[in-house]
Amino acid sequence: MRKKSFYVSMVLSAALFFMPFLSIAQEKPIIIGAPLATAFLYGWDAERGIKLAIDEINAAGGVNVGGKKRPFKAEVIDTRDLEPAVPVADALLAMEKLILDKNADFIVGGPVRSEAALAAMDLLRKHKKISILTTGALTPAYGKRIAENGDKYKYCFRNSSHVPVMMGDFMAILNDLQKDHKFNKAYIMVQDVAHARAGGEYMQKALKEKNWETELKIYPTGTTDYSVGLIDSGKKGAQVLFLWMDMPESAALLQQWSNMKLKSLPMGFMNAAEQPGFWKATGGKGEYMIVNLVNGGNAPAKITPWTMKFVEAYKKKWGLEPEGYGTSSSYMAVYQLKDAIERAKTTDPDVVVAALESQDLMGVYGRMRFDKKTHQIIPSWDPAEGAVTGIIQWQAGKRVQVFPPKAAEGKILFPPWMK
Amino acid sequence: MMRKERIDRGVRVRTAGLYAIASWQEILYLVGPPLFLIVGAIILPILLEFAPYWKRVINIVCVYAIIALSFDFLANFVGLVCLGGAFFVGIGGYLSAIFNVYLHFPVYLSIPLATISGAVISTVLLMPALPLRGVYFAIVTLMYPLLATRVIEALNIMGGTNGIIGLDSLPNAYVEHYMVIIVMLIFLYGMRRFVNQDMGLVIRGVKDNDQAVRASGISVTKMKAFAVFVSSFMGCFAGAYIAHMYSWAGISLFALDFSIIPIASVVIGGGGTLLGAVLGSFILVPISELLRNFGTFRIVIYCVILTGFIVFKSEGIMVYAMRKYHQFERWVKV
Amino acid sequence: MSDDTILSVQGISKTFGGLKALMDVSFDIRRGEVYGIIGPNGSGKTTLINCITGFIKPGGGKVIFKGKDITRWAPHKIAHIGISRTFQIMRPYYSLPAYKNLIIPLWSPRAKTVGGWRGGGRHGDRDTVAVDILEEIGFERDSRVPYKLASTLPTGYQKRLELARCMAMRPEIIFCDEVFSGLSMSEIAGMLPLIEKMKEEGITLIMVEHRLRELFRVADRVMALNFGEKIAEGLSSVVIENKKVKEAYLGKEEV
Amino acid sequence: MEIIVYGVINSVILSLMALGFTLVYSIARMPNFAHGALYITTGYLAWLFMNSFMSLPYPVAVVLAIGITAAIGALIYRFVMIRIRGMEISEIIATYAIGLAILEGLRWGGLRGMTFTLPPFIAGSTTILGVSVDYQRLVIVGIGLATFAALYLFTHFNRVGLALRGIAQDERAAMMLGIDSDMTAIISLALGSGLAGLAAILLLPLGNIIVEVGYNVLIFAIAVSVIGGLGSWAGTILASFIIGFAQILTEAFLSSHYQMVVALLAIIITLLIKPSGIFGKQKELEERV
Repeated sequence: MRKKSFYVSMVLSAALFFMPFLSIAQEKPIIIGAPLATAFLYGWDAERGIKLAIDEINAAGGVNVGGKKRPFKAEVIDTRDLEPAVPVADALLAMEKLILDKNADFIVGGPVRSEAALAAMDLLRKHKKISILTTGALTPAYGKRIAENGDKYKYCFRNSSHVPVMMGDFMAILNDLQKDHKFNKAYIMVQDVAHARAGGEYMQKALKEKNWETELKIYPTGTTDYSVGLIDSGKKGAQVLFLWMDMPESAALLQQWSNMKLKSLPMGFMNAAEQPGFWKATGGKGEYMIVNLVNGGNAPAKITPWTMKFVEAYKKKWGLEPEGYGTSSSYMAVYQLKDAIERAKTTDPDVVVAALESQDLMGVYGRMRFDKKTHQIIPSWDPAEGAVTGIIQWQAGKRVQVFPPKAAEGKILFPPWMK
Repeated sequence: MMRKERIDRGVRVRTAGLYAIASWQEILYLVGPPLFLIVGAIILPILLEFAPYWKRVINIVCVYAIIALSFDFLANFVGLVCLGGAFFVGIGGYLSAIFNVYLHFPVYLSIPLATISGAVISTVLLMPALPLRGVYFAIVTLMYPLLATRVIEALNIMGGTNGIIGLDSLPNAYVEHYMVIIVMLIFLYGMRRFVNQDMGLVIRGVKDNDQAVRASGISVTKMKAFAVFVSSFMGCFAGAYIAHMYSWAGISLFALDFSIIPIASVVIGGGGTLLGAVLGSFILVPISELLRNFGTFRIVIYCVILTGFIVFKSEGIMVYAMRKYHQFERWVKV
Repeated sequence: MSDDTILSVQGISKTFGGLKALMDVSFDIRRGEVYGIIGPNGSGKTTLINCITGFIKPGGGKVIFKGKDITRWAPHKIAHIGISRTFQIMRPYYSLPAYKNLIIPLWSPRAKTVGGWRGGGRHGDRDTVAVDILEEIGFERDSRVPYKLASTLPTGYQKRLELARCMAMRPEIIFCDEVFSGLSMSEIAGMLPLIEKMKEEGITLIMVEHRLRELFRVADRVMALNFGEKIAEGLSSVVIENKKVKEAYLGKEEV
Repeated sequence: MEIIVYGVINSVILSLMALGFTLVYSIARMPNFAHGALYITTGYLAWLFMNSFMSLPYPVAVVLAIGITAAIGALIYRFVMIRIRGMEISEIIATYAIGLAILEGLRWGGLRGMTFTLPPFIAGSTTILGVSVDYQRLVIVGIGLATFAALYLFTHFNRVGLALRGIAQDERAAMMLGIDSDMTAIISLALGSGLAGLAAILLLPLGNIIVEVGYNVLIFAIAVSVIGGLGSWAGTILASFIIGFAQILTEAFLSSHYQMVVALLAIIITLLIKPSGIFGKQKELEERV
């Protein structure tokens, strides 16, 4: 029995090995597997981005793999990994389903939750599948792990930003505020998850070095009431309210901030404040909130010529603006793959990895290049140099890009009661 | 008035004692079903050679089956309804990760060590809850995994919300399959034997009438603690295994799914039979996999199945099947 | 306290909420006697047993067994040193056959040490011992009765099973909580020799009873409780004539 | 000062979340694990009535939503729970499964993202005792207290209410007096679900209507009722004040991220010291082993 199974598995692995060549001959579609928590913003937005890119590419004839035009095909699977009751193991199983059952050639998108993305790295290594992480996971540990383990995790890429980069952007804004408006007191309220906590602690340290007075509050997921913290911030005379949360109750925080007319400017990373529907949902109470959408192009802006083209195409296909984090990066990931495959002239993962490493592409949110060591997208404040972040402020019901200056469309406004 | 009467089949009566087996049919009657299960479980990975994904699903099925066994034993033989099966899974997984990643023990050592030490730790932690009964025990055990999650999160220990990553995976797919399949079978038949041993009877006595057990000079708390040890032993193995299977341990090992799906399996398979727990997992988990394309709707479907079973067929499939196998029914006039 | 006192109860009290269930109840029990406790419904008889055997923690007072203070001990420890009891509400281990019901007491540490049942080793040894005990207590060995599920036994056998469970412990004292109630006259008649036999074996019996007539046939001494207070103690014939006792019972009948 | 003001607000919020759960348990002896799902259902229905196909005015939408939720509660009892009444564990599993089905069904049916909100009664804020409080929170405290009072009056002076209380105390005796146990259970489930709905209408304007909130509400409801003693109303209210203040105090003096740990530890500790909760009425012998 044993011998037979060994034989069978040999044949099978041989078949798997030759599959890419076989499929070229038949011009089978290249399957892009997208493990996403599709019931959540970061999931469905990524799904739409991927599908839009695939439609565009297929309409233009597909991917040129060594002379043969092959179309892309999306296989989206719901990992549910943002739901608290679902173990990461389930998300990983979903990913294995993509790889083993749906025969995905490449993975784009998630898993969305940081720990799931980290856990998935070993899976990708095992199955030798290239993955471009585009949404959800913000943890710097991802890039660090790739850099530390060299060859082991070379199949993992991430084309969206991560916490330290985002922090640098915020620090730049805060430095300007300090310089122009003499702001020097910040109140930091973050959620108790690794990326938010890291963000909060990093921010506190960085601000202290610049002689800010800071206070850090960490809230467990599911906190419903922030009144005490908010009142405290008012008492301490904070001029900046720095938030980092991806839970729904955080919208309540902003409403309360507005009701209390606290003399502070809220900014940060807040899931609830990303979507265009946020304005209506809070009845305009969220005005002046500065939100980091992680990557440019997740809201209308003129970063590169492609940005508005993407936004328009998205609007045309889905009937609304890109809603938030994960849209533009997922869209770009497909184009990045197309470019890499065309240059590699094969879908063999090892060759495509090399192609991705040497990639230099002008994209929706700036110049797309991967760092060769960490496989993270190289960030910049200049779209001509690297990937640009999308920091917007809610102004009169619109999301207006306010940072970085080279891509900004408006200036930061202050609530009238701060004067 | 008509009444349904159930009568043991002749072959059942003859084979009830070991001495009366007369023919190969009777031997088959007796050993057929377990043989089918054992052989089936062992050749399943080979049968599914051409469906690599479903081979992975088998591992998960077995993991859920083991957790379900642990639940079934506690609930239907000891009378402790533990809604926090995930707690054992989490403890086992984290310990295994600590042994493997921090202390660099090899897989073959970290899994058994995590299983044993996890069982000890779980038992000690659950000790205070043992005097509770019924709903109270159920609710408190439901809170345990939640609390564990929150503590790890708040203290930012053991990798915080990112978890511990980079555990060694098992050497190859066959070790991975057969390890969990064989352990599951050992647990299943071991437990089935155990509950009919003298000590097993004492533990079952605790469920029927704990007062009488104490009046017999036996410490109920000790027996319950031992039962929790046995149960958490199984749960911790499941956790340690799943941690190594995915090279990762994190707070979502304490996730509610690890508590709920096994319970659903037991309800569907038939509580109090142990076999039912395994059967339930082998039915429920693949169904849920088949429904994966429906997204969250699959949860709705299996919740409806679960409610349906609780309400209309609370005995579960296994009890029903056993009755049909051992007895025949007829209508008699009363 | 004389030398042959085996159990001494001193001033046990217990209140539930505001209700005084037991007030300062004291009595001594001599080795080998049959001691009856009588009293109308709600007079605190079962509470008293529960307090002595550790199932309820008494509010005050002491229980001394062979010179050792066992107040507030855990029930299983009290059982371990040789004080056994039956329950008023019979609950055999329903899911087990009758003889398997005895496996549990036979498995206990006391049965292994004091009892000397050679049950320690192989599986099945205890089964034989269990059937022996059941036979002793009146189950017909060759019938199917000892092998029936406990839940299907008739009341008389269930009562016997309760006693058998105590006997398996090889106890020194057995508290019988209303073993006669719910039995027919003939069933009781069958039980009486059993009690005599236990007495001969040197077991001290404390019988809480409602059925006075049957109790008086076996009891050496009797104590009467009313509203948690001891109202009389002494030889059966003396207690039955006691005025308070009569009032307690007759008063109840008038209601 | 803000500790007191927000402590009270937080406590009332918690007790509102738990009241429906407690009511059902106290009368029908049924742990209703679908509580959180009913809570979210009301919020979603109200949103639907106001924003989508009908765009009803706020009061109508709210009343309709609460009414439908109450009906759902009654239907759950009539068609499912009635068959497994008394088997507590089956009740837990069945209600939990129903709740899960409702929640995940809503998610599947489109309740995603964070754009679903209910409007507050009155917007804006004011200052009380030197602490800034928005009106909605004051409304919550007001209606919350009014609900407690109404429930008290209902169960002490109304015929139906008295019947409910009778069942709660001694089911068999009440049945002999001609009170229909199933009918009262249906009423209690409807009432409990309605209370869950009322809480949702009051509390959801403070956040978004999302599925996860349903799980959180269930956990809080269980936590509060278990600490207070399952089925005891006074206990529920007291327990919500304990947890409510404990949370605010943790935030003020310890660190905000221990809030949940404190709440969950409170449950375990309470049960270990007093297994039936602060006001639990279970008998010593039956409960303690």
